[in-house]
Amino acid sequence: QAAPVKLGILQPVTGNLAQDGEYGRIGAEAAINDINQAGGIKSLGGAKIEMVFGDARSNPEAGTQEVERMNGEGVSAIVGGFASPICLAASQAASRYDLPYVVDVGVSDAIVSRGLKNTFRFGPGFGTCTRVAIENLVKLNDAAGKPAKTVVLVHEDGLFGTGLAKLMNERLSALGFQILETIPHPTPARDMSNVALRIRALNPDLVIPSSYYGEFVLLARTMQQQRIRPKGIYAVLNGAASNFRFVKEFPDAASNVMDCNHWADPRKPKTAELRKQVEATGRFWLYNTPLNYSCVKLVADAIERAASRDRTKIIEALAASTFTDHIMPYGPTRFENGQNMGAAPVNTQIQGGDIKVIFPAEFADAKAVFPVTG
Amino acid sequence: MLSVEGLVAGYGGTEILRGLTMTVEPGEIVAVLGSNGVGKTTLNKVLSGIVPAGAGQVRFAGEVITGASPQAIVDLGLIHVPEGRKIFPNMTVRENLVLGSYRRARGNRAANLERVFETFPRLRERDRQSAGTLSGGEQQMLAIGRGLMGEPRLLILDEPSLGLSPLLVEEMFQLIRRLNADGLAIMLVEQNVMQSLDVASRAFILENGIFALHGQASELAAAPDLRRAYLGM
Amino acid sequence: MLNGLLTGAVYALVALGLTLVYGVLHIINFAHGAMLTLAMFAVLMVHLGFGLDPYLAIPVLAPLFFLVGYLLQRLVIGPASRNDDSSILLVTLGLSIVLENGLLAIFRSDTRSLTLDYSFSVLDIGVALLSLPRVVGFGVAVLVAGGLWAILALTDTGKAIRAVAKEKLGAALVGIDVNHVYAVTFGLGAATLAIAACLLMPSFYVNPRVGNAFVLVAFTVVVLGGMGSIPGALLGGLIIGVVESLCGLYLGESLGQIGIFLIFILVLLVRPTGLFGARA
Amino acid sequence: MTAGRSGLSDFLPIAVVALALALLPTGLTLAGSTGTLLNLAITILILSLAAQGWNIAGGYGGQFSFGHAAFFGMGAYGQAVLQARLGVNPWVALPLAVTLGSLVGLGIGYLAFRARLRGSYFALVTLAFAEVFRILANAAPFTGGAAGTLLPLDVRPANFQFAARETFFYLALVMVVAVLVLNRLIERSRFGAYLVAVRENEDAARSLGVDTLAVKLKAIALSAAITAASGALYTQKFLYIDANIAFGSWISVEALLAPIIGGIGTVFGPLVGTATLLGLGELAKTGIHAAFGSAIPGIDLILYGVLLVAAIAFAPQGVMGLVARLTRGGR
Amino acid sequence: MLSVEAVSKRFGGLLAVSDVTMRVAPGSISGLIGPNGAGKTTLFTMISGFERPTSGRILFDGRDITGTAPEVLAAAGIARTFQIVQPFAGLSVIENVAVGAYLRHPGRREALARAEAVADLVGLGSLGQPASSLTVAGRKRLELARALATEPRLLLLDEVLAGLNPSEIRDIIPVVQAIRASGVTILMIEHVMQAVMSLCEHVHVIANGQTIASGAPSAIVGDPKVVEAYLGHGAAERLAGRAAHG
Ligand SMILES: Nc1ncnc2c1ncn2[C@@H]1O[C@H](COP(=O)(O)OP(=O)(O)OP(=O)(O)O)[C@@H](O)[C@H]1O
Ligand SMILES: Nc1ncnc2c1ncn2[C@@H]1O[C@H](COP(=O)(O)OP(=O)(O)OP(=O)(O)O)[C@@H](O)[C@H]1O
Ligand SMILES: [Mg+2]
Ligand SMILES: [Mg+2]
Repeated sequence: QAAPVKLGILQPVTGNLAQDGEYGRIGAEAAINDINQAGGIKSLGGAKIEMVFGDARSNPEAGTQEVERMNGEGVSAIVGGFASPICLAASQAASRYDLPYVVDVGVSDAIVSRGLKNTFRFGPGFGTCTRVAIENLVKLNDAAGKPAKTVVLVHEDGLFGTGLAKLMNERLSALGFQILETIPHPTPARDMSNVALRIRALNPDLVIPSSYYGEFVLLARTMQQQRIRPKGIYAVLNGAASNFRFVKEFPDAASNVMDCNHWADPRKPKTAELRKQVEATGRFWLYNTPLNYSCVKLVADAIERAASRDRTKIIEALAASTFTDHIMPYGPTRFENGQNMGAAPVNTQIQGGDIKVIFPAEFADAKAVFPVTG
Repeated sequence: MLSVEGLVAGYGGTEILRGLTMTVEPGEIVAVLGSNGVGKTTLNKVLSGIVPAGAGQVRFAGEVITGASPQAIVDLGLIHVPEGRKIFPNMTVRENLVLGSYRRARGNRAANLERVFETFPRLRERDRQSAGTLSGGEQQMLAIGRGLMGEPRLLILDEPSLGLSPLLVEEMFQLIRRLNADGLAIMLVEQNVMQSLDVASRAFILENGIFALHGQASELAAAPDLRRAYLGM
Repeated sequence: MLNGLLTGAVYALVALGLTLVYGVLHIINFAHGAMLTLAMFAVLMVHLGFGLDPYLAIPVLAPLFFLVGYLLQRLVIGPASRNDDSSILLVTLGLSIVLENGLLAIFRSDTRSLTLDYSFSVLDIGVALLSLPRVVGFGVAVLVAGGLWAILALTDTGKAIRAVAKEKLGAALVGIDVNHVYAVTFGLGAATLAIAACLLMPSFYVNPRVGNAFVLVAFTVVVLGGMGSIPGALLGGLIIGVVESLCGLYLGESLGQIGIFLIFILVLLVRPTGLFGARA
Repeated sequence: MTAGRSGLSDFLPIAVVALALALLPTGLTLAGSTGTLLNLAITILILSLAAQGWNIAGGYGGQFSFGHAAFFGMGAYGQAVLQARLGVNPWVALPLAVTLGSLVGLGIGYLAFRARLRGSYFALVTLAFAEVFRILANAAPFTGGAAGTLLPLDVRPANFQFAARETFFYLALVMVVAVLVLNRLIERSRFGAYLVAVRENEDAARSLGVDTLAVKLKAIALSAAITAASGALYTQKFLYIDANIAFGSWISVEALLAPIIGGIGTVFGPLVGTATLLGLGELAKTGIHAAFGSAIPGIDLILYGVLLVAAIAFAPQGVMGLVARLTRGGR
Repeated sequence: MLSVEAVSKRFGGLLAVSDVTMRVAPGSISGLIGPNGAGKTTLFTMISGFERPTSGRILFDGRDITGTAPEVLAAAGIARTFQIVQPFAGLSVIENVAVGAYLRHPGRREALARAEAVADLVGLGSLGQPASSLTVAGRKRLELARALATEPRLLLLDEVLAGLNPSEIRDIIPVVQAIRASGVTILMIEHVMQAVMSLCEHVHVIANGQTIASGAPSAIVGDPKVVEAYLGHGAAERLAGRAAHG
């Protein structure tokens, strides 16, 4: 039996980002199990993958400290990070040891623009997400006969939301939408009713919120309460609109909310299987799980091809990767300066108590309901 | 009523009291005298349960109170009016007094309040003033008044005349006499040696952690050693 | 504006628990937020477990949390800190870490909320739609403030609390059990938090960190209203709610948070004792 | 601490500690440790600077601040923004960032002390300032807003980025030791005596001719400067800063806890406290890892919290107090 | 040296000091006496700059010092002690005194040496002991030592003898006299009449905030107004008797 290959899984499972971290970790664990059950890394004599887990505690120092520890334990690569600051710091710490680092989410585009050879991002970056979100919105609107003209942007005031809102503001105006107002809010927010009231006063056709889970739930519920019914809620990288807890607990408020976000490819059989597996343990289906599942698979594939535990070889293999056995709607991987060029978000909509992919057509499993009436 | 036997106490490593034995009988005034820092206050604190005794036994009203909590001791009616007043500065004069009957004599609160105000008319005038802004002497009155609110059976007064005007000192000693005449036993710690010996029936002189002298107050007042040591005569 | 008042009432409630422990005893309780979270989970549990309505849970949870607060102080905070202020700071911090992560370990990181028929009910008062749970919250906040005020000002226990805050030796000598009073104070604080949690849950969510969102505001409310002043905490909460709501309206929700702190700083610089404060 | 005995012997303990720490990297390598401990040590040194800064105003001067994040953040953002936006060399940026932090300290101090804020009023007003800065930094474009400021990776000594981590360690160590020495000098000076007097009783101090406002201002300016240096080093280490890291309450809490844990108002307290806090955290993490794996999130932190409470229960005067008690017993 | 001119102080509805005028001659020991709550301490807090008079002026060496900050006055040579003692509780005895000594001696060595000398003068032992463990009398001495260490020209003593027993008072009287002999003017509030009688050349009596008498101690103890408001007949007789003996 060959010695196991150690793989570092870095996620913030305590602190502010605990939820994302935990769901990421579930995905990574599932992937490792699958790989090991399928016979481990065959080119290394069936070596099993052994997880070395690190809690990034929702801050960069703890992230780097874990990278150091993982390096000390001799991991061959690290996957994860979730938040951009953690990814930035952790990948840089890993670069000292030429330790391959695969970012799962970390949308800041600075992550892949520093010229670090060890750092790869499997998911789409910020630029891609916003571009796609806008393109798809325009397509959606056009297809429905342009019912939406006026827009209110609501965003959390962190990295995600702020940057997004700024871009949206510029591009949507250029595309002929009228931005009535941009409303930032903090996370956690104690009260979203002011935002809801403002929306009611402005009465836009479209509300574009990008917030974390709790805040969006509050907003959606308050909007329902105050009987605010725009023609559409088009969320971008939203923490709730693609979260089954929201769908289950507040079916009315959630109904027909659209989101442009990371999401698993619904047509791949493995997706349904993994989802069933996760839901069987009483957890919900969030994008962090399939994304990390795929990242781990990606790394395993690179190790398989490198046929070595050597870090440089793994980095080379990653850079040359054309991996297809993942469950994201991306197509084969192709890394350019560490960024997976095939990565893109998709559009989902909550329909009939489920989250369906409505865009782009090649991955869709439902048709968009837009504009929402009644 | 109060009996102390072989009492040892101190702070941390240092022993301050090294085997004290004394009694206070019902209806009696006992003076405890001694120079600064010999441990008079420490003795009072041991009696009221604030400082633990190292060895020895304290009995009050037939019960052993060594190791009892301050509340339990107050419940028995042993009330200690501390040195330095220790009034509640953030509360009004009236509230301070009311708290004097926190555990004992709640039922007679109104009547006792009236009595205290009669004893110290100054406090009635300052009724709603916050106690922290009282003058030094007023604070002393308040401290004693608070002690009286609990209807003590034995009242320990630690330097009650400190900072009082001569007139008030006079009144204070008269008050002590009066309270005593009503049957209250008093243990009096004072620097005002002559006047203390004057009102007390017996006295104990604390020196180097033990009672170097004790006896009838009148005899002690005449003792030449004492006069030399404490009166500078 | 009206909404700000209603939100402010919730702040006031959270601050009421704090004004006892922090405002009166001057103990900075880092575990306040974690206790709120604990209470919110408790509301969730009694609802999911026994189908108990959050409002009806008040008579159950308030005494329970009184006990929890009492025992925490009596068995953990008191002995570990010997009632020394900076030690209390550390012990309550340790406690908050334990509570928060304990909740995380048990309930996991998910954000949960309750669905109730009246969560979405609104009162239409012509000019605005008011959320029913918040109106209820407002009413109860006023009641709780009244109750606490009565306890502090009128009862012996209340006076004992204030006495212990400034003069422990003097208090012990009139027969006040200092440790007991500390514990009662913590208990009262915890009970108010439980009530706050019951009022929050119908319209809010809970996760293991949710309490933190309220702590800072609660501290500002306490100081703004004047340390240890119950009417101050109520008024302070309402003011903060309104300020937040107005600033949110004009500066955006996120920059609007600045309003709270600027008002707070200004009030302190101009009137350091807070609106209702006595001499420090 | 008898009168008159002063001079070089006062600095002996500092020299010993400095030497021992200087040997640490070599020792770690010899002991076969990987980067984990060295990395931890660097973090400890950096954060201990923040704690040492706090200790001057809070420990010696009794001005408990809950908002040292304001100064940490000024240092951190100063260092980052000067480089990233204005192209200032980091070695030049460092003193500027420190000065910036110090000035902010002076400003906040002036407002707060003029209004005679004391105790928890002062604590909360500093906290409020830190929050205001955090919100502003999160919104203002020149700080990079919510995206924060990222410094380009460019490993050159001239650029304050080092290939070997030891270099950074020694650099941080030099600053820490310099502040230790400064602390000792303050303890031995009139300013130090006045500072402590202000902490103990302002009215009494004033009656003895102490200009309490001036003393407090000096203290807060110095305190803020040292904490800003911590922020600047932090930026250089992680090359990234955002509003929540720079002005978040975690650093205020850290800066305040470490001296309390270590021994408030003592020279070594902040350093010992930071080491204890971070060390305990790391210990809890590795211990839990070894015992239970990583199945349940947060149980290492539960253990950490319990250890923290236990530490206070058994070392009431802080670690330094414990050390003093033990050595006094031996003497 | 010090002259208080028609000074009044009002706290809310209470007129604590009302139109008091008094003078302290250079090099003298003067006494300020009066019933509890008369406003003596309040007068001190105004002279030393902690409170500003509601009306009136205070002159020191002919300069108007009304409302000047206490630290400035300390530097100018006015030191006070506090009736409710205010030790730096966390510091040792010698460190407490040194804070005062630093005012004229910026160097640590000199300040400590000076502090030791002063502590010795007022009879403070065990200098390394924490101030918090001092007894009441010890704290009074500490107050005195600290104020003295600032090397004042005018020393305001607020009941420093309270809590001392008669023989200790007798021991400390020469200390006060020595201080005066070294050129320090002293104004003292005191209820211990024996000390007032043997120390003071001049006594100022206030009651209810107002001056009721002023003059030599021997004259004061016979003043019926003073006896009535302050001394009481018992004390007055004893004092008169003592004066007759002495
Ligand atoms: N909390 C304490 N810790 C350590 N030592 C103390 C403490 N309190 C008092 N002492 C010491 O114990 C001794 C006795 O003090 P105590 O207060 O009992 O004296 P006393 O006889 O009441 O003096 P005084 O007449 O001045 O009030 C003193 O030497 C004092 O320094
Ligand atoms: N800050 C204040 N607010 C309200 N009243 C005050 C304040 N300070 C003092 N007083 C009142 O002013 C009066 C004079 O007080 P002061 O302390 O000057 O008396 P004193 O002559 O020093 O008395 P004692 O001999 O008892 O110390 C007292 O009645 C007191 O209650
Ligand atoms: Mg005593
Ligand atoms: Mg006075």
